[in-house]
Amino acid sequence: MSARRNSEDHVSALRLWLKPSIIWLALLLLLGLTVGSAYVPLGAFNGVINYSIAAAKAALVLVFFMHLDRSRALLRLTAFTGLFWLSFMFSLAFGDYLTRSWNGSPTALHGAAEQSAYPQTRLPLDPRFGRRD
Amino acid sequence: MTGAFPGDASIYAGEWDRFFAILIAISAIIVAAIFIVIVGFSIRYRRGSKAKRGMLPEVITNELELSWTAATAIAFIFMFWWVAMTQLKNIIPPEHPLEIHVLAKQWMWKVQQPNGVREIDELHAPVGRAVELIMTSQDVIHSLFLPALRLKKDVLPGRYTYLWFTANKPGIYHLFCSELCGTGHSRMTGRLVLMTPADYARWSAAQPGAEDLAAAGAKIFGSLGCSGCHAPSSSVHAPDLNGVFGHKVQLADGRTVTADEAYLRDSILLPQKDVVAGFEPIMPSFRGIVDDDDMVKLMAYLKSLPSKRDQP
Amino acid sequence: MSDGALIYVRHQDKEENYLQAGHTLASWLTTTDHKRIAILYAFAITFFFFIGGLAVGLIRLELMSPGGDFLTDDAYNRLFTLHGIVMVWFFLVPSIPTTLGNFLLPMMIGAKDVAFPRLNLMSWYIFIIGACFAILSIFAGGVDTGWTFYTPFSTMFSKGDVIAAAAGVFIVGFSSIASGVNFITTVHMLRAPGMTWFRLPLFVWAMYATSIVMVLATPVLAMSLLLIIAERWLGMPIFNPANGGDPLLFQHLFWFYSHPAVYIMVLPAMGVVSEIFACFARRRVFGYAMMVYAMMAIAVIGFFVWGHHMFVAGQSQYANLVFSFLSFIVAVPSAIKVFNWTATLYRGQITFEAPMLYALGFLGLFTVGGLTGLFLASVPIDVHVTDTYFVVAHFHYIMVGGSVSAFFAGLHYWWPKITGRLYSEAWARFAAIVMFLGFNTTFMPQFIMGYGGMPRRYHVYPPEFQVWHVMSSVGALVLFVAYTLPLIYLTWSLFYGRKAGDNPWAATGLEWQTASPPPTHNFTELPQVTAPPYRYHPEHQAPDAERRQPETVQGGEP
Amino acid sequence: MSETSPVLREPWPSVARQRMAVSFGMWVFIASEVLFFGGLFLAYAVYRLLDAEAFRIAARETDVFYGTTNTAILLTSSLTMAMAVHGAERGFRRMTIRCLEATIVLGLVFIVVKGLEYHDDLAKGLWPGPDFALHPAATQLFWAFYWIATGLHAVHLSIGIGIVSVITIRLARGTLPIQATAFEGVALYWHLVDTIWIILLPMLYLVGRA
Repeated sequence: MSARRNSEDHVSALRLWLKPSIIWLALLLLLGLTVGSAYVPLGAFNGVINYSIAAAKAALVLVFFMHLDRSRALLRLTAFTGLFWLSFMFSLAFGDYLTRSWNGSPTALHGAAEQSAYPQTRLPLDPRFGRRD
Repeated sequence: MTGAFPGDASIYAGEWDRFFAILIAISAIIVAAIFIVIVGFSIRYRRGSKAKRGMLPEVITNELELSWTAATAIAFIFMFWWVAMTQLKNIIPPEHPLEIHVLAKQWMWKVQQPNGVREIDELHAPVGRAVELIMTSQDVIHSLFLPALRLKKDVLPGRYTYLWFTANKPGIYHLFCSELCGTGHSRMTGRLVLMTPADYARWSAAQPGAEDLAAAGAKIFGSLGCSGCHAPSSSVHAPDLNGVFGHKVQLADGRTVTADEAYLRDSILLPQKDVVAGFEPIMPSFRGIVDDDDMVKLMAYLKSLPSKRDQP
Repeated sequence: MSDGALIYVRHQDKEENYLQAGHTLASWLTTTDHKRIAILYAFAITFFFFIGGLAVGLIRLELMSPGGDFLTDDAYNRLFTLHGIVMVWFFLVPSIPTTLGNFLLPMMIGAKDVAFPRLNLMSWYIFIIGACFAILSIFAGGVDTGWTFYTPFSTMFSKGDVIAAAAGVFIVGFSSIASGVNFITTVHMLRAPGMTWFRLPLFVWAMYATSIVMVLATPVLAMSLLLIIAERWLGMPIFNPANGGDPLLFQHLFWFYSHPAVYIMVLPAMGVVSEIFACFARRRVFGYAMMVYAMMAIAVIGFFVWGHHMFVAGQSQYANLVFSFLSFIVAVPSAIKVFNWTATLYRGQITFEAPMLYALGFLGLFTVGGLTGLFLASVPIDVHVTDTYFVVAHFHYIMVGGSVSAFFAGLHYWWPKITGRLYSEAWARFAAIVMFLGFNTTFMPQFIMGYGGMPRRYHVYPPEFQVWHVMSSVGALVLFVAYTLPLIYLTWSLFYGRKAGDNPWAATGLEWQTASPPPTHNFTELPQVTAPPYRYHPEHQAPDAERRQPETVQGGEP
Repeated sequence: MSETSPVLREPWPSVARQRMAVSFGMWVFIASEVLFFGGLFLAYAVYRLLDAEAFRIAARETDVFYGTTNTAILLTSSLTMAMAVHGAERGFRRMTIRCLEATIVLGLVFIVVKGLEYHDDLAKGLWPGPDFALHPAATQLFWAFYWIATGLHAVHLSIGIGIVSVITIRLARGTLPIQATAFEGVALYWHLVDTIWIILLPMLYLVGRA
C-alpha cells in the first residue's frame, strides 16, 4: 500500500505537516513569551500572566494535538470533568484556608483596639463574629 | 438517662442535650414511620394476600415523588438553619475570660493556670465565669474532649487552638484525648475539676509555684537579651513592644496583621516570616531556645506591657 | 406483544459454560473473562473479610473489660488499624463492584465482556500486589496510625511500618481506578442494541455512578499517601509543623477521597437492593428516573462534603458552616431513595426469600445510619459526638448494615446465575435474621456510649461504659456466627445444591435470559433489548398473585 | 515474522467502535491523572498561600534555562507524536515509525537534561532535609514539591517512552498492524504528560523571577 512513492505523495505529506507545525510554533512562541514576561516586574500580575499563558499552551495541545476539535461531545465532556472536579477541591479547600484569619486576633475584640480586628471590606458579617479559631 | 451519663456541667450542655433529644425524637419518628410502612406493606401485600391490587391509584404520580423530594430538602435545610443559629451564638468568644494554657504532649496534659500554677492531667476551673483554654501541642495532634461540657477541640502542633466555656455545676468530670496520638492515647485522660469561685481562689493560692507569670516573663525577656534590642533605650533599631499585643502591625510586604498570640509566637520562633515595616529582618530565631513554658511567660509579659495609647 | 406473558424460550445448543472453559490454574490466572475475574476477586475479598473479622474479634474481646489487660496499648492500636485498612480498602471498596459488578455488568447490558478485558485482569493483579504489601506490613509489626494515617503522627512519630501499609493502599487504589475506567467505558460503548440509557437496570446505573467516584476520588488518596511516603522515606518535611507544614492539609487531601469513598461503598449496595426489591415485590421500581438522578446526585455532591470530618480539627468556622450545609444537602438523595424503595413494596406480591430479607434489613439499617449522619452534619452536635463511639456506630450502620448486608443480598440473589446451583433457602433466611439481630445488638449500644462520651480507639475506658461494651461484644459474636453461616451453606450448595434453571426468580434482567452458569460469551446470540427493566406487570396495574412470570423480559426475541 | 495480531479485539462489534472506546477510556484515565497531580497542586497552592515569601526565595534557585529547554523538547515531542498518529490514520507506516522514533529520542533527551538539572540541584544542596541550603525553613516545602512533582512527571514520561518503544518495535516488526487502535491511546497519554509539564513550568521555574 505504501509502495506508491510519487511526488503527489510528498506534496500531501507537506500539507499534512503544515497545520501541526503552525501549532508547534505557536507553542514555542508562547513558551518564549511566558519565560520573558516572568522577568518583567509586574507584582501580582506575573502569576496571572504565567498561568494564563500556561493555560493557553495546554489548551492548544488539548484541542489540536489531542484532537478535541474533531472529537465527539462525550470526549470533550470527559476532558473537562477532570478540571471541573479539581475546581471543587480548590474552591472548598481554599474556603477553609482563606477564612481562617476572619476569626481575627483574640484581644482585638476586647475594645483594646480602636477599630475591629478586620475592616468591613471583608464579608459583612457581625464584627464580633467568631473571634478565634 | 440524659445528662446523668456524660454529666452536664454548663448551661450550654443543657441546651445541647435538649437539642440532641429533639433530633433523636425527629429521627425516631421517621424511622418508626418507615418501619411501620415497610412491615405494613410486607404483611398486607405478601403474595396471595387478599389485599386490593388492581389499578394503581392516580395519586401515585411524579407529583407525589417531587413533593416528598421538596419536603425532605426543605426539612433538611430548615434543620441546617436551626443548627447554624445555635452554633453561631457559641462561636463568639466571651469577654475577658480566665485564660488557662493547655500544653498537650505525648500522652499527658500540662495545664498552666493564669497565676502560674501547673497541673498534670488535671484542669481546675471556676464555675460561673468564662474560662478560655489556649491550647497547643508539642508533638502530634491531640484533642481535648470535655464530655460534661459537650466540648471538644483538636490541639495542633505549631499553632494555637482555643476552647471556651462557662460552667455552672461544680464537680469532677472526665477529660479525654479524642484524637489518636500513639501508644498511650487511651491513657491520656484526666479530670476536669469545676469549683465555686471561692474554692477556686483558695485552691489556686494554696498551690506551690504560684508566681506572677508576667514577672517571670520579664526575667526571661532580660536573660535572653530581648531587652538588648527592644528596650526603648537600646541603640538597635527594633520595634517597640509596648502595648503591641492586640493592635494592628504594618508588615514589610504591605500586609497589616493583628498582633495575637500566634503572631507573637511566630515572631519569636520564625522572625523572618512577618517582618515589621521599616525594620531589617536581623532578629535571630529563638526556636529551640524558648520552649512552650517560657513562651507562656513571655506572652504574659508582653501582654502586661502598658500601651501608650490606652492606660490600663 | 400477545397479552399473555411471552417468555422467549430458546432452544439453545448446550454451549459449554464459563466454568467448564478450562480447569487448569493457568486458565484461571490468565483469564480475561469478566466472570472468572469476578470469581478471582470473590476469593480475594472473602479472605480479607475474615482477616478483618478476626481483628475485630480480638478488639471486641479486649473491650469486654475496662482495664485493657488482654492486649497491650500498641497491639490494640495496630489491631484496629488493621481492621480499618483491611475492611475499607481490601473488602468494602472492592466488594460489590469487582465481584457482582464484574460478573453482571456486561451481561445486564447485553455485552460479551467488559471494554478492556486485559485491563480487568491487570486490575486484579494490581489488587493482589497491593494486598501483598498490606500483608507484609502486618507481618512487619503492623501500623498504629489508624486507617486515617493522620500526620504528623504517621509521618514523624509512628514506629509502625507506615511505608509498607501506605504503599499497599496506594497500589490498591490503582486497581479500583482501572476497574472504574473499565466500567465507565463498558457502559458507554458496549450496550446492546435497544439498551438506551433509561432502559439500564438500576444496578448498572449504580456501577456507573460508583465508577465515576472511583476514577475521580482515588487519585487524590494516592497523592496524599505518596506525600506521607515521601516525608517518611525521603525525609522531606512536607507536614512537619516546625517547618511551616500544616497537618490539616493532609486531612483535606485524605478526606477529599475518603468521603466519596464511603459513597463508593454504599452506591453499589443501593443498586443491588433496587434490583431485589423489584424482583421479590414483583413491582416496577417506584420512580425509576428519580432513583437514577438520586444516584448520580450522590456521586457528584459526595465530593463537596468532606469537611464534616474536620469540624473540630481546627478548620475555620466559615468552612464548618459551608460543609455542614452541603452535608445536609447530600442527605436528600439518600432519603429519596429510601422513600422510593418503600413505595416499591406498595401493592406488590411480596415473597420473603433470603435476598429480600437482607434487602429489607438494608432498608431499615441504612435509614438509621443515614439519619444519624444528619446529627454528625450539624456542627454543635458533631463537636460532642465526633471521635466517639457515636461516629463508629454511624458508619458501621451504613457500611455493615448497609453495604455488607446488600452484598450478601446480591450474593444470594445471583448465586444461581453464578454457580448454576440453588442454596438452601431455610438456612439462608435463618442466617439473614441472625445477622440482623446480631448487628443491632452490636452497634445500637455504641450509639449510647457515643452520646456518653466514650472516645474512639480507646481500650482503657471508664468503668461506666463497660455494660455497653459487653453488650456490643456479645452482638459481635452473634454477627460472627451470622457471617460464617453463608460461607458454609453456600459452599455446600456448590456440590449438593439443586440445579437452578436459567431464571429461578423469574426476573426480567438480561442476565436472567441466558443460561446459568452462563456461556463464556454470555449470550448465544446478541440480545435485542425491547423493554425497560422491571416490567413485572402491565402499566398502571398491580401484579396478580398467580402469574409470577413478568409481563415482558428485557431481552425478548433477538 | 510472527503473525500480525488482529485489529479487532474480543468484545467489540466493529473497529470504529473499539477505536472510540480506546480514546474514551484514555480520556477517563486522563481525568484521574488530572486529579492525581491536582492533589499535589493543591498542596503547592496552600503552602504558597501560607508562606509566599519563602516560595519566592526558594523558586529563584531553580534553573530557568533547563526548564525552558525541557519544555521546548517536550513540546516538540508532542508535535512528533501528533504526526505519528496522523501518519497511522493514513496508513503511512514508514512515516509513523520515524515520528515515533523521534518522540522516543526527544523523551530520552528530556530525561538526560532532567538528570543534569538534578545533578546541579543536588550539588547546590537543594534536597530538603536537615542540611538544606536555603535559610527560611519553609523553602524546604517548595523544594519538596519540586522533587516530588518533577520526579512523578519523569516516572510518567519514562512509562510513556516504554510504551511508545513497544509499539514502535511491534510496528516495525509487523506484529502490530498500522490500523491498530493503540496509537490514539498512546498519543493521548503522551500529550497528557506534556500538558502536565506545561503547568509545572510556571509553578516551579517562573515564581519570583521579577
